[in-house]
Amino acid sequence: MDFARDPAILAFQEEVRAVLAEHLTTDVLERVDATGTHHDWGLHRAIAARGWLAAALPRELGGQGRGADQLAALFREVELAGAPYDGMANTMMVAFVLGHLGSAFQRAEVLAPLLAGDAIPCLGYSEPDSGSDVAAAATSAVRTGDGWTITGQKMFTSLAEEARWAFLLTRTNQDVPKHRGLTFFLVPMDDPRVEVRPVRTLSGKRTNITFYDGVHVGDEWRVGEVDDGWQVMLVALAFERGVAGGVSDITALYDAALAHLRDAVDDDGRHLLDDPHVRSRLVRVAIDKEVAELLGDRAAWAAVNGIPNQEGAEAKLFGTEAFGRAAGALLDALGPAGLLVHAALDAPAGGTLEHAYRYAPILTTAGGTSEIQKNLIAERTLGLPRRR
Amino acid sequence: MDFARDPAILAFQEEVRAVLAEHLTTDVLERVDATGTHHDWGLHRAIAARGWLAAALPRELGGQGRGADQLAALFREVELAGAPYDGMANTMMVAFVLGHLGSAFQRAEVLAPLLAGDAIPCLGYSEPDSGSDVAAAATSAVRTGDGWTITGQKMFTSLAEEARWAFLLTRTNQDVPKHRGLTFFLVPMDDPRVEVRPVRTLSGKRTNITFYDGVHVGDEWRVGEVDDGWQVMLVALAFERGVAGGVSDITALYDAALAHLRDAVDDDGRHLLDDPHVRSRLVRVAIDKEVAELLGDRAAWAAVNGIPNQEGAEAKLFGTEAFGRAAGALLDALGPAGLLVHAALDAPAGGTLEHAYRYAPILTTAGGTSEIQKNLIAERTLGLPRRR
Amino acid sequence: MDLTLTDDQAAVVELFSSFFARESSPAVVRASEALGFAPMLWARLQALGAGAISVGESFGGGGAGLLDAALAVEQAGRHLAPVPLVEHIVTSRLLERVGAADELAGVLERGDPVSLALRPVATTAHLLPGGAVVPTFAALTGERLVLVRSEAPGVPTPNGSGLAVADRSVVDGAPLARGASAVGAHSTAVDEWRLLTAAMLVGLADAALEIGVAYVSERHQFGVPIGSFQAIQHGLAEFPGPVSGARLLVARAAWRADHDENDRLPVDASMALLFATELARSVTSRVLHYHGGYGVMEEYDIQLHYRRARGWPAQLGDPAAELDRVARLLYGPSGGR
Amino acid sequence: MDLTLTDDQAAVVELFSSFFARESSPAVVRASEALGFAPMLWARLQALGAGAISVGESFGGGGAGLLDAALAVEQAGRHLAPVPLVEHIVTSRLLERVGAADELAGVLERGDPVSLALRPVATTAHLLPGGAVVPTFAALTGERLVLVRSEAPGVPTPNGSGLAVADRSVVDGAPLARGASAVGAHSTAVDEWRLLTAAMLVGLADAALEIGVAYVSERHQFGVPIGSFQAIQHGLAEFPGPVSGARLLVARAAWRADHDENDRLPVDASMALLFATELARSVTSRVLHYHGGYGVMEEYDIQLHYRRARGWPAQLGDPAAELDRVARLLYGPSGGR
Repeated sequence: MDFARDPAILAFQEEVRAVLAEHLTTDVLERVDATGTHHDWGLHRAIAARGWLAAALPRELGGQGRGADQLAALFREVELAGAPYDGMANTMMVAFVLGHLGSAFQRAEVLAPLLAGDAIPCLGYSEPDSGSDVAAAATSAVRTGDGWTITGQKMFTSLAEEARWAFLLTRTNQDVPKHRGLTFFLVPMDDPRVEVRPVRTLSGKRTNITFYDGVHVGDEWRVGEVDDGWQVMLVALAFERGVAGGVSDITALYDAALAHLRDAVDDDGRHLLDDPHVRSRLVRVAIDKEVAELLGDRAAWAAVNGIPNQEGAEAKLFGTEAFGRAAGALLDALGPAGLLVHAALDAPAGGTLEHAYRYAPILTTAGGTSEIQKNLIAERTLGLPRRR
Repeated sequence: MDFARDPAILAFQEEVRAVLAEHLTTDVLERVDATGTHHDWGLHRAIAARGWLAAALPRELGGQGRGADQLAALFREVELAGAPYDGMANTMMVAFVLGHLGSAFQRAEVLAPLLAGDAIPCLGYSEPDSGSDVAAAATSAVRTGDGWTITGQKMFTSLAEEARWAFLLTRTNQDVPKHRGLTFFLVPMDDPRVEVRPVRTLSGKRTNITFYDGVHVGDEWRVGEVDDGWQVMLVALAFERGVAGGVSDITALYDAALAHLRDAVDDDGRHLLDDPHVRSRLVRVAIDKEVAELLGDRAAWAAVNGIPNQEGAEAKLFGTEAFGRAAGALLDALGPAGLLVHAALDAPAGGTLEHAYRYAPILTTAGGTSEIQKNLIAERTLGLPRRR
Repeated sequence: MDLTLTDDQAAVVELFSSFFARESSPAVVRASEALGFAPMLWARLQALGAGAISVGESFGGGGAGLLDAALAVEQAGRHLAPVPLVEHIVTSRLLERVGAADELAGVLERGDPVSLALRPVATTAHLLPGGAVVPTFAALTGERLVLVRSEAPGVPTPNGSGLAVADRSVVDGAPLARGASAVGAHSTAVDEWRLLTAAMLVGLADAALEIGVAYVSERHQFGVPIGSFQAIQHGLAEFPGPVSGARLLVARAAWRADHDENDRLPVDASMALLFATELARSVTSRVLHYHGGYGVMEEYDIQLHYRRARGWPAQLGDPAAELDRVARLLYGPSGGR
Repeated sequence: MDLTLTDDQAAVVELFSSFFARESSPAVVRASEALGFAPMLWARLQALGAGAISVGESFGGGGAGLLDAALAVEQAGRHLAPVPLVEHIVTSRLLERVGAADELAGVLERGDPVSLALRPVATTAHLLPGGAVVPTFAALTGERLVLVRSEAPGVPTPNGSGLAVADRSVVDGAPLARGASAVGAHSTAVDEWRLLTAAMLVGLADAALEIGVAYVSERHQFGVPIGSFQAIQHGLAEFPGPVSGARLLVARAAWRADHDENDRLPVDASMALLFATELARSVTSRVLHYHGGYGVMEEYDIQLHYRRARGWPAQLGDPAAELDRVARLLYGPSGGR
């Protein structure tokens, strides 16, 4: 065992931080806050310019062939910096899939502009009646002429307002078990039969409902084989292996809370950091933060070394649940001032803790709910009997 | 709404406390502690002499016709005093059943000595393979001649070492759904084909495994109709309605902890009650105690007034889980001295808190596990869809 | 103990239950988020005499006690009513308590909401509950209890719970009482605020639980309602007991105060507030989570409850301070603090 | 970060895993409950050189660091080994640290276990770990570090965790060091105790989880294994992550200490102990509960784990004091305490 940081990773982190320092300006953050759109073209192109959008792609497929540990380091830095990175994550994932499964047409028409940072995709998985049960997707794709006609509705299509294509999960076969009748398409978002309806969420983040009202696409927009969408999904999941989303958020939260509390006083002039309750809560969060980081590192290490580890389920479950506990506990420490949002002039820590409380529920849901993680751990790590 | 204590109940509590003050001596408590047998004949007969073993039986059946609120008060006092009361509880329950369903023979041969305090019963429900699933009982009773031959094994037959009869759940029909093939018997414990094997538990309490190796009993020992044991069980449960077991234990624990902590100092002479962690824990327990008491009172009130309230499931679930939290939290406050058991000379609070930690798991299991209570609440209080 | 509602109590519950269901719909709550106040709802509530419900009859009030007030505001809490009803009730009672008859008469006559600074104030009442909209509020400054009348800013300090909090100056306040009696009267008013806010939170928690049960019974995944999964059933089954327990804590505390057992109020009120706060936060966060992605969509109601479960009690301060307070009251001061 | 065990580390794990599985069976643990000590197990452990594993080679020890020690004692914890191995390791290292070469040589030669008073002592080391059986122990009294040799009472103070704790006088102790270096050396030894006890608790928790999985997979109710109920699955699925996390906290802390990052040890050790303590208590209590009535029967093993998860860390004191300590180390002293 060796807990020394890999110099290559440390150097990569430095690079990432330098890019963030240059491009993640206050203006960018304020615009993200105002619009709820977690994407910035300037930052995105700067990342593209360094080839990082292809970081996960093997070299032989034109990528940088970076391992899960380097990817995890990349996502960690953007999370810690509070950078908007949904566009980057979507792009990397779709690029990973297209690199592995895309046709020559798709590599030229889609992968190239994606990697150049000129376009981003959005992900069309969830539907009104299929969330955790993603394989139940009902959006239909029907063969018409030399192509397909797509009709349906997708939920939580984040960045649809900026994306050039939706990476869309559709049903092409009703007559087989649900996992076997799925097909992926790339659907141009500028098609007049695509409608994007914005949805504001609790944390101020924007997502969308997208409607596909008989959108016609040629067969060249199909990704993977017909009815083989579940395999495409598995390739997409392979990209995420070892990169457990959201495990660094608790670090950012702790750092922000501590920075604020070091000097904060209550109405009576008492230092909050003298309060034993506040101290205990901070220590508990500090410990959870260490554990979340270690589990995140372990997930990346396991992925690099080909060790099956439930795709970071344990790290995600722990880190995101711990974030929720931390957000509540730390916000309490602020007393009435904890009510104030970022827009209030004297919001403690610029409203970070208040925002965390509204952001926490997204973390335990997006990318697989805590219940889904527990099902997975019960089945794969523990080998418990089939669920009833 | 009226939160005044009922004078009749206050007076009854006074009576109970007077009996306990007279009969619950240090000797009794030490013997209970040494043997693990939660029964004392002296105390039991004193309770019998006041007719309280028939407290729950309607007057027309020769009882005192006390309501659930009075029964709850009785159990509350014995719990608070730390009195051994399993014999009393078993007796009252079986007496309640026999009062309602017993034959003339059973009333003369069993009910009379039970109510006189001359004999106690033990309860034979659980088996190795039927715990929460009590209706799966496999101990068989087979008609032989003018009676029945009983063969099987019962778990957790507490007080079998003192009991004259086992109130035994048996299977008399294999060919019907499991709830419909059960029959109850009273089985004399002095039968040579009954074996009692002692079992020591975590808290030092004794229970038993009992074996029935072809015990022959006449048909006059059958309670209720053949194959109708589930209905007998429901009558037994009706006795418990409104009397949620274990809800007063947290009160006794809090009182003992506070009495000790008021003066306790650590190795460095610091008052434990000055420690903010200790104070917070005590307050949390104090609040849980109030809630447990109120829920217990509500269950009794609901039973008296014929309001369905899940037989105290909510009170039991809350009170017993809160006891577990309290035992752990308060024991921590004692530091290393919290290791010491009652037998150690300088055990803090006479080892009460340490014992509570070992006793807590019984509370959340006996009388229906927390999971069973939650199933019940999910189904009846919340009306959630049928479980999968 | 008899938990049967008297006819009068049942009437209070029925009245406010149907009133708030009608007048404080989710649409009304949403429309009031920016201001934290629904003027029309307040006007109708005044027409009902609700603001004076627990003021003595000799002062023109309803003469009801804290228990009736608790029953009423539980319904307000259930429907997230965006009005400073709790503040108004306890401040009105405070005016009565210090014998400020003229001021109370003025309040009753004008019909505007009044509020109360929950913490002692130097010159500015920080984040006064209802501060964005109330023209009148009471505050304890030094050992003086004052009543301030000044123009409300009409804009709350931006906050995440849709509350009408705002900073207000107390410098021009008219003295109502001073010394120990002022401090004691203010302290009792804040205790009543604790208790009635706990009642609001009970209503909120119960409503959130109902929303949760309805959602998981209806939402299907994997071909079945998600409410048929045992993990979700057990997650929700933890709550009915505590919701009833919180309601009983509140009701008994109010009953005791109404029956001149006022020495119990400080402990009772803090306990009720602590328990109801943790419960409301726990219920809302679990139910929101069981909504999956829908939980964070603004158009679903549960996020309204989630944010208010956090915000209402935060107006007083860190709940842990309540732990310290109860400890001080029950066990005496500690060496530490 | 590379979590692959080196060949040496893998050998340590393999050696102690099979050793304790063989020599510290549940029967051995049960038979040792009254004394809290298994002399035969200790003798075999000494024969293996385990006690000196982390003592420098120049002193005749194994020259391994804290990480190897942690890997070894995790296996001891997994099998609830009734020997004061952690105390022995950290006290031996303490003797080495203060340069008490003769005393350390004596300890290594005699082969008896040695222990350490975890808290500063006036005249009596209260509830000394292993105090019922160790002839030798170190203690900090005033600013003097002393080594006490005296007859062990052979009977523990009656306790609920099967521990060999007993009170021991320190008045005839031989001084080893004094002043700041004595205090510092003792403090480091106690930190190492925290860390290795955390390692024991990781082993205990992992074993308890295994017991739980095996039990619920085998136990049938309502016609199915109870481990097929989602509520139970989710109850157990919470733990693998934290068990791994606790193990990583311990390993990283030990690795850092072995790599001369000793300034981190106090915080790292307290954090590891706190996390592992809460985890071990939570796992054992849930798994015991999932045993239903069988959980409280002495013949089922899980109650052995349940009681030790409580007892081992309690030898140091209230875990909340560790919270205070970490806060002091990370944030400086507080006004309060």
